[in-house]
Amino acid sequence: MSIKVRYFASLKEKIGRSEDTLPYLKPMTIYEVWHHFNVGTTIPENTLAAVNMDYASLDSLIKDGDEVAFFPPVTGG
Amino acid sequence: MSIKVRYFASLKEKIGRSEDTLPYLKPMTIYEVWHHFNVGTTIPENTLAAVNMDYASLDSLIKDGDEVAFFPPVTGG
Amino acid sequence: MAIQIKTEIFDPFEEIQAYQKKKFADIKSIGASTIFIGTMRDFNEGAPIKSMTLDYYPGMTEKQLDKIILSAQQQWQLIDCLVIHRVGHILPNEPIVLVAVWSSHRGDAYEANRFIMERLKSEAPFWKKELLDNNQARWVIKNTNGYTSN
Amino acid sequence: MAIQIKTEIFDPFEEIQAYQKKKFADIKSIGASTIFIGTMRDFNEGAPIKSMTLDYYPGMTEKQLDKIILSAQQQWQLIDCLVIHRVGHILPNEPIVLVAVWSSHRGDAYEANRFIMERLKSEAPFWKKELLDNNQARWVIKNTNGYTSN
Repeated sequence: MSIKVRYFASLKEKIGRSEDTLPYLKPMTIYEVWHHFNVGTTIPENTLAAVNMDYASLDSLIKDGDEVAFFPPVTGG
Repeated sequence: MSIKVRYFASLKEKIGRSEDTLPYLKPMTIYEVWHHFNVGTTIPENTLAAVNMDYASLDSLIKDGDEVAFFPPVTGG
Repeated sequence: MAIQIKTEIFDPFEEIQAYQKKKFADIKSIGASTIFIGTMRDFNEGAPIKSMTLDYYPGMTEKQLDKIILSAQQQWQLIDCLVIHRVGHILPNEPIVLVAVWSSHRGDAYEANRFIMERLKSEAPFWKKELLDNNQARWVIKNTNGYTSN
Repeated sequence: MAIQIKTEIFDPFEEIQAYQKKKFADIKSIGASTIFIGTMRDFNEGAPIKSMTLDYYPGMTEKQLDKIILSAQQQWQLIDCLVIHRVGHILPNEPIVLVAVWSSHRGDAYEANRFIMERLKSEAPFWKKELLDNNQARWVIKNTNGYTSN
């Protein structure tokens, strides 16, 4: 199985990708997921994270099959 | 000249008239206007009064040509 | 800004659209519109209601509504307001009141709309007389404060 | 209760009327309806705006809107809610968002509507990218809190 990682809006443009896929090896935090793909790049201030389409803090643990997402503050409405 | 007195809604039904006219003789309060036409009848609790279509207190003085109105609390909307 | 007292049934959406078209089909500074529609319920104060008669004080009603809207315009940044109120004989489901407020920002649009409605309910001279299912008629005694209760 | 994400322009009044007709043409317990319509302005943060692109997170957006409406239903007595949000390419004057709330009482209808809008603006994953008059594009950085500011 694997972890799907998604990026949206300005963050997607900044890192130049909309998606990453990570083979699931061990429990890790959302913060670790970010650094796995964005080595040496700190998460931009105010970045929001979601796991399976619910908001989650960066130190939440993810499990196999989860969808993780990173995006800037929302600006709808 | 004269003072026109109007009654609305349940108050109109209660006293059985919608209008009175009073020849203007001297300055008087709204309270006195009421008692001029409704001798021995106290003003029902919560009755509102208006002079020339603006709310006014019962002790306001009226002048010649004024339109005075009495009505119960409003219930629109 | 417009105030209308109507003796016939009205369609709130047609009224809003007609007003928008006439007044500001192309004002691109409108960011927020709030609309309140009050409709007649078939139940009030524990009794089923068959119909209602809405009485008012022609002249004073318009004058008070004018003052209420002016006060809203002084407190919030508004582009336009439309207030329509029904009078006469009204059946359940029919609209009684429409308050529409147009602004650049939602805070202004929400607050001014509610302010206009609360003031209308406490100050505009309208009176409701309900006809109950048993054909008895009764005057509605007072309006509640919508900020603190339902 | 319904949530719709639309990629094409929509007419808020047609949507409300169609929804009302389908859902409760004859619920005579509705006393109060509140409607918020957010439309695109041609000016934002000191610059004229030519158009806008609204991005979203399909699936999460709907999920969060569901939760927001559920939370409103738990706090206020509501008969129904309709939320429509535009995505894709949007021009000035076009509607972006519609929130309609139906209730028996105006306090519930006003408060729930505003609550839904504020939560939508702070939690529903939508992102606006503005195209300025000089053809430069910029992402909108953050939404303001509509309870405390404009």
